[in-house]
Amino acid sequence: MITPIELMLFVFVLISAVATALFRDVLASIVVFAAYSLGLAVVYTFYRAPDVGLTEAAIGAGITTVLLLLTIAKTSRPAHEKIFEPINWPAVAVCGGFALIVSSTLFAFPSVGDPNTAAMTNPDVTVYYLENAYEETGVENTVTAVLAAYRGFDTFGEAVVVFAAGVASMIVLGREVFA
Amino acid sequence: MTATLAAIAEPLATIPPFTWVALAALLMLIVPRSLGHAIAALATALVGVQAFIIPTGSYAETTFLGFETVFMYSDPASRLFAIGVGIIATAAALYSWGSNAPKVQTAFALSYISSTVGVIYAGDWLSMIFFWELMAVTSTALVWHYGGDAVRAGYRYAIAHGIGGTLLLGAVVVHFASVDSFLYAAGASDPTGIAPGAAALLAALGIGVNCGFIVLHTWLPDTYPRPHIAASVFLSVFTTKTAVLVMYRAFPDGAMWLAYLGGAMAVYGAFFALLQYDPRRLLSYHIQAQVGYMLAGIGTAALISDAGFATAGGLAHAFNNILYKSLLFMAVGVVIYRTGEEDIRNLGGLWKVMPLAFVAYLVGALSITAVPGFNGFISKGMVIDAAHEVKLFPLLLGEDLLWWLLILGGVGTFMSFIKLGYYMFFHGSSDISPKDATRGQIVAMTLASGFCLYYGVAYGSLFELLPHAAEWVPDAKPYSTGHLTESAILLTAGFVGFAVFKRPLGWLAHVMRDVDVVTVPAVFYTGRAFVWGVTEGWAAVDRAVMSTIASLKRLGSNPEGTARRLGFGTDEEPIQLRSGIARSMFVLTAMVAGAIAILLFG
Amino acid sequence: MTDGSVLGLITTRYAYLVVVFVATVGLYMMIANQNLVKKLIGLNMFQTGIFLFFITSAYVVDGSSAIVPADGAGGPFASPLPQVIVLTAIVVGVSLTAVGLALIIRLYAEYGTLRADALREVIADE
Amino acid sequence: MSDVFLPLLVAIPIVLSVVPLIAGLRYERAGWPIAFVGSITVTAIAGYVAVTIASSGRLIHALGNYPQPYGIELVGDELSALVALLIAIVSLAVLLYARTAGPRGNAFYSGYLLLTGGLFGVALTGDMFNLFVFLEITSLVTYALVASDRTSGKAAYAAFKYVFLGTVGASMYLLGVGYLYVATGTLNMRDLQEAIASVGYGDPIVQAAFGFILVGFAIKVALFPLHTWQPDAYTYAPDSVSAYISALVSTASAYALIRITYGVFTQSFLEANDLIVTAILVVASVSIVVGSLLALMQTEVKRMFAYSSVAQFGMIVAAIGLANETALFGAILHLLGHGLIKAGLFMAAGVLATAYGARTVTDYAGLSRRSPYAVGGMTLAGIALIGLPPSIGFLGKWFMALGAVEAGAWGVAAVIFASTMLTLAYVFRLVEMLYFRSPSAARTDESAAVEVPDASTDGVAAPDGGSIDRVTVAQVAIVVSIGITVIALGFSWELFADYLDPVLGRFFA
Repeated sequence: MITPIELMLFVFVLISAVATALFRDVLASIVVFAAYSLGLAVVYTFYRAPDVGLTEAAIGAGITTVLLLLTIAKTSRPAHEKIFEPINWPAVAVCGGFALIVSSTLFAFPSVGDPNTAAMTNPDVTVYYLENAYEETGVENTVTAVLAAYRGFDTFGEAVVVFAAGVASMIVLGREVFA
Repeated sequence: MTATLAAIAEPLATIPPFTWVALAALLMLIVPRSLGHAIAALATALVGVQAFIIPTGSYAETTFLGFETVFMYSDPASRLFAIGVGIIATAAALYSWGSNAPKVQTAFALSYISSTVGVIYAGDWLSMIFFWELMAVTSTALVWHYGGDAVRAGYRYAIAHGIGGTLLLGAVVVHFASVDSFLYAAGASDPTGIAPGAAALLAALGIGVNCGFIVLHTWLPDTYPRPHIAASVFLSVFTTKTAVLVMYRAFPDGAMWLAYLGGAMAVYGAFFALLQYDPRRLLSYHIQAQVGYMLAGIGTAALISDAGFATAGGLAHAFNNILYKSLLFMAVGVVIYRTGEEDIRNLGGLWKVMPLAFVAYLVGALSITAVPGFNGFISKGMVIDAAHEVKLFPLLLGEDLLWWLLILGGVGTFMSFIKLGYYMFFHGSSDISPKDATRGQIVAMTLASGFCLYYGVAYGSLFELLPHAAEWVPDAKPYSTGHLTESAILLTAGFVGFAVFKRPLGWLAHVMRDVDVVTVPAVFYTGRAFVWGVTEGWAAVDRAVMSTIASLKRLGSNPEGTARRLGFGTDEEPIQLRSGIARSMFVLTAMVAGAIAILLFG
Repeated sequence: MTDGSVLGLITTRYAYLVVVFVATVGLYMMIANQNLVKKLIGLNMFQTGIFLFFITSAYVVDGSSAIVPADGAGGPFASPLPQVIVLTAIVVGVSLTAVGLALIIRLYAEYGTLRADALREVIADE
Repeated sequence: MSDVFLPLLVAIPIVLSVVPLIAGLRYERAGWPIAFVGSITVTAIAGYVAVTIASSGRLIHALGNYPQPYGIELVGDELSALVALLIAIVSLAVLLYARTAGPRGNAFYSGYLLLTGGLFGVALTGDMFNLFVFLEITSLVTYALVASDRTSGKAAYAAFKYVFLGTVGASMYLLGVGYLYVATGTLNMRDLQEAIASVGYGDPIVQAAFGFILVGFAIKVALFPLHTWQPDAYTYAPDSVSAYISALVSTASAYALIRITYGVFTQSFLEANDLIVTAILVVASVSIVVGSLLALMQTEVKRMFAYSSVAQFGMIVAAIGLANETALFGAILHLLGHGLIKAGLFMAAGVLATAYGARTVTDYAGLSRRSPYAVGGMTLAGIALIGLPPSIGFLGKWFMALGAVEAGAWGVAAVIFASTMLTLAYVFRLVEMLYFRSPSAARTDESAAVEVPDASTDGVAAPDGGSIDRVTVAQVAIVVSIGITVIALGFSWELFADYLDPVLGRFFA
């Protein structure tokens, strides 16, 4: 069952998400989106993923917001009289349909926090990591062990993505931006 | 001695003949011209020799593209055609040598022969269609190589054969789907033909393009007059006659529509031939007419009790046609080669200065017009005899419509060859004095003429090559009084017809000079020419087809213009369904929802 | 364990519903908002929905985060694998955002607008 | 031991990609030689791997010595080896082409190497999430390369649109992977195959996962109506980039779709969900027809080729949906063949655009006389695109059509046939222009004739017999050799059939 903390967090996340979509002013939108990211970071931490929460706070709420603000500074922030965007009803309809259909798959899902799901009990993956990570890698934090050792190749890829983003920006904008 | 012979014969009986010819085509590119042509003649002659050596049955069975295929399927029909190709390809190679044909052209011609032989010996639909498409490519290359006008014509030729080939390919695929095998004789001792239904329809249309069915024939007179004279000799015989063979493979038991369509082609082709003044174009229309006889023979098999005889007649006519039609193209080619003139009204009186070309022409003309003593008499007589027994739509004298069509076509053929000979060789006196044929051309024409005469006189040796020979040979009497009388009447009618209609013909031909330029008005005047029995109905069909082809061509060459006329896109921005991010995401969202809904609730 | 009714869905799989909702809002933003920057925010939001999905799948009620001491005591633990995936995916996401923003700057320099509809008009006229 | 070459294929280009940037601080032209060395090396390795697999079966490399399903593994089987070889060869060809054609700059060569490494990663990885990472690496670099022509705003907009569709596509894929993880708890492909079978093919989570993954890849391979990013991207990208991405990026995604459909979900899943198969066939068929029709309508040559890709990938997806061995064999052949053909066509278009400023069909009038070799290569590739025998295009279409007939999907066979006719029409339209029109005739012929862009006015090509400036012999040679290769491969079906037999055997066990 849902706990009051979860309820509060989720309500906050939902409201900030909708507000991000509806605020007409881009700056306001960015700020609310930063708040949304922070909210999510807290949710992650509550869901026993402190590393992810920290990363989300730093990257999602931090770097992304800075990048967005920089872009606004380099381009323009059109002035608006109205506070909210008009609602695009066809978009609402198709998104609503999407949401309903995807939600209908959730009937087959395990409850939130159920310890007996396929994912949690897979002896070769989750259970194996939890039981053997320390022995094999010497790290107490299993997340770090998986990140650095078992799935080190993903982490290598992650580094490559960051490098690629740098190269991509250079190609797109020309070198002078970074010079 | 016998052992040596057997040692030679064994590879000849097992290695598919098209390999020699393909090899010769490659050699042609590196050796000197004369040596190359000698090799070419030998390789093609070997095809004819091999035809006698390969015993009946299936050989060179293998898997190709993952299916059981037979590269060497020898039955009376394939043997007959292989002999014909052997003789004429050899003659044509010599003719090329004697006509200053560049060696690259002859190399293309050899690759074309090679794929033709591949089709002839194919024992299954898959290898057949493979060589069939290869034929289209190599023959296009042969046309193209000449450059100039031939290039545009070759382009249209390629499109026609591309479409035909694709239709036939469709037929083959459908056939496979219903029979689950590509072999001609899948699960049966005798070939059963193409599967009925969609496969048969597609096959009829696809093969029909190559056969020159009326309305599918336009490529034929368009292409053959244009390339090098030696190239025309190759082209004139192999594509259309191979198509007849494949038609026989598809419908071994004949079909009513095939018989009557053949009859109609005989008349249509002969009529249009009559109007031509370009000698090679005239001959090209005769290809259509003659193919008409062959198809009539093959088709008639379904209509009469003596089916084997009708089939044999159709195939025999194809064989004879290979011989005399190439002879005619050679003779006419010599005239063009020496005079550079392609309008027969500007010629005349040449028989004195070019006696050899004249004699060759005469032999060819007498063969095609079925004069007794020449091979055309034998086989055309067989087809007409078979039609004599058909009693579906009796007209005058108790003879069937089919019979009358064939007779009418025969008269028309005769008239047009009198016309061609008259204009080229008589018709006033010659004011030019070109040389006669070259040595190579003489050898080639002698070879072809010799066989025309041989099979006209020693018809027994032709009969024994034909399928179902045992069933009908004992009753076949080509030189019976009845046949000779029939022939005499036919020939007289031809002479009288030419004498009477020479002037109106000239007028008609004047207003219908070039089919390409004035097809539509030609069709209009055709409507007036009731004399010739051409009905307005044909004209309407021809017009409709012509305009369809024209509009298809327009669509193909300027599709965006067509789209604009239909209301899509503008000049500035051609139609391209360019949507922005928002619409793309909208569609995407809907697609995801749709896919999952289908998976969950499907 | 799981309840097939709609009420059961809401009470026991609420976090997944939030995932769907957030992702849908992201999609909506990409469709309906004309400002390119906001579209990009929508893209981000769509991705965060997926991150939440993975984190939820790793969560165990009354468990602790996946820091297992040497003696293996404690537990139950949250599953480490989805958390690793999200860590990587967050970095991938911000990289994409950076490239997208670079492109926005290029487009603005070229056409002087950030509105998708105006941009399409200008490009079509070009 | 040969399996260590698998990670090398991925790592060498990626590690090398750092070098041009560093070397670029001192040497302005360091990029190309470095990329060339990398490209040659990986081509040799890819060739060696392909040969090794033929003799000793598939190679599996557990990264960091953590076996599956604990760690990530790279799998080199017959299929991935062929795709890797295609990537290596086309990369090398494009690199040789790009030496003079540009785009210049060390950042471009860094991007090029990253893209190559990323594509190898997609081809070789045996892990679902790792596939996502490599897909994103390739996408990210592709976005940038599309926009690498800094003078074109249209290119930037095309790239921006591609960012959205590409990222959402990848995210859909990731969501699908998440669903699979919830259902099974594992991410390794070989492990998942068994896990999904035990969960059941009718499980809603598994079904939804397939839906997400399918649509994700449908975007990446540009299936109609999700293709909207593709024509703009291919048209406005620089010529070298168009050649590279049209040949490889969608190809890698289609490969991944094949691998996941048959290696993870398996044929039994498709059999259990026949309605989605029908949906795939319908959408793919529409894609084939609409793509071909739109290609026929275009005046701009690169855009014509772009729409042609929509049709070709439609065919490949249709063949995937047909779920029989013949069709899939055809799909793989067509995948490889299409990669080569499109690389050749786009490079040929690039040569003609560089030399004569010719970018529209009308501009192509009579170019065969001025540039016989490049046009010859283009024509050969065009013939292969139509699928005339003998050519690799014929083999692919033939087996796909045959597979359709075997599966009783007459509609698909008919659509492939119709598309062949349309392809014939638009390729022959080009051929006719190139060979049979004189430039002046074409101008007066079509009122909508577009003036030659500025490119040709700055000093190239006098109207008659002008020489080709700025186009090197190497570029023309590459176009010609690709043309010859795609025709020559038409004789190779038995080779491919033997080579692919083990992997097809595994897919259709």
